Amino acid sequence: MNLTIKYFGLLAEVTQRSEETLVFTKSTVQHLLEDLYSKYPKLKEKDFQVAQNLEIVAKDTILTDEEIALLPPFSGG
Amino acid sequence: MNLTIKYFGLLAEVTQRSEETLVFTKSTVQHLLEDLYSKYPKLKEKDFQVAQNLEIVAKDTILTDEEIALLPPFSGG
Amino acid sequence: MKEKKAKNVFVEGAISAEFIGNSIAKHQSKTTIGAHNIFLGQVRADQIDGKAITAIEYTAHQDMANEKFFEIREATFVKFNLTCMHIYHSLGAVNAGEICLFVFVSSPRRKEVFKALEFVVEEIKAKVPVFGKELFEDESHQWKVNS
Amino acid sequence: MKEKKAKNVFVEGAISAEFIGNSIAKHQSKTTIGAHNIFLGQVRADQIDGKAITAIEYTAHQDMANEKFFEIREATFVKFNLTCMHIYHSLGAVNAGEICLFVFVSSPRRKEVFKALEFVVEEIKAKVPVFGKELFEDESHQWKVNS
Repeated sequence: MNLTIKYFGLLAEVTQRSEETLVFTKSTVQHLLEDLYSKYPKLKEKDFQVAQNLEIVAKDTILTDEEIALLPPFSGG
Repeated sequence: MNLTIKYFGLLAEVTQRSEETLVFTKSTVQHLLEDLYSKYPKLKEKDFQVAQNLEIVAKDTILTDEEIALLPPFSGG
Repeated sequence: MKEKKAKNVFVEGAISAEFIGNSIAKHQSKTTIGAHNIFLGQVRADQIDGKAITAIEYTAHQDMANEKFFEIREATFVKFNLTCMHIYHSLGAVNAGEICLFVFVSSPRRKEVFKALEFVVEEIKAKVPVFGKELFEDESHQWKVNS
Repeated sequence: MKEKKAKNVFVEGAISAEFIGNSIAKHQSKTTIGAHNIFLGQVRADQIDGKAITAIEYTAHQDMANEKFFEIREATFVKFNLTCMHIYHSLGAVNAGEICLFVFVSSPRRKEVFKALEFVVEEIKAKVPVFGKELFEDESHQWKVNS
């Protein structure tokens, strides 16, 4: 499947991009994160949540082919 | 002593005045109220507090020769 | 008489939205402030026995009220970590839809402003001798009772 | 994708005091309202390691943030008896002293607005993906953490 991955705030600094598209064959958010940690080792030190299709999801969530967003701690207001 | 008595809100309607000066010889707020009830019988039906020199006082408070105010329930804001 | 330190909180007639906007603008040079909280009391056109309220006419024991506003102000600064506080209350007629009470508190932190603002507004309602005369469209009236 | 009902809460740059004043003025035709409560978030010029914050640059996951603002709005109307509610949040740079968040709730009764406003502001802080980059006078930066 084709996954669009978006990086926000501090995480976009770590990955040096705000968005990328990956072709991905495994099934869960956790699997995806393992791949991303290999690609961006510094990501592993950072605190963040994962949203799939605009909703925060747990690590064992099955990936659909929708948008994945990596969100550092919120600091609005 | 000379007492200045001020009436506010609904009470000024009952007494038909906003202020009057009385020469008074007895000692407590309660004594004063008894005199005022004789003068303005409808006052007795009304809910109010008494302030002496800008502070709410109890009925057994000794009168000084300062201002007395009759205050109906507050409805600011 | 005690020393008078209280300033006059009362303004004649309604408090305009523009006045409130200007008051907010004046706080933008105070860069230790992180949170403002503003309460506005607005006159409702309540229907009572089929008649609408068109305005409230406010009177007050002004000297006592200003003393009480001052005491509330002092107590609030002791209880809460505020940078500044402003209170304005109308006297005279305020039409339905117009603003009669403007309370403005500011602090470095938001938790403080929420607690402080509610405290100030409840204290005003309970302790300040202000009296509202509700005027109806047929020129009759009744005296407002706070709930 | 779920049906998009959320409107855009974001405004580019700071929220002006004049905008807030105008927003208040627009509510004066709503004569069932008795109480307004307004929260304003303002950027502080905090000193960190001897350097002052000059601005915060806000970014957001805008689609998700607008969804969350909408969910917060819906939940607030269910929980509290409100006449209306408005939320505006800045994107991009907001200088120290300027306003980055404007939350405005109105109700017939004051008790409702106090509870509702604090609920909305805390929900925004907890649930809306907005990110503040604190810019210092020497052009370094750090990422804001809400407390």
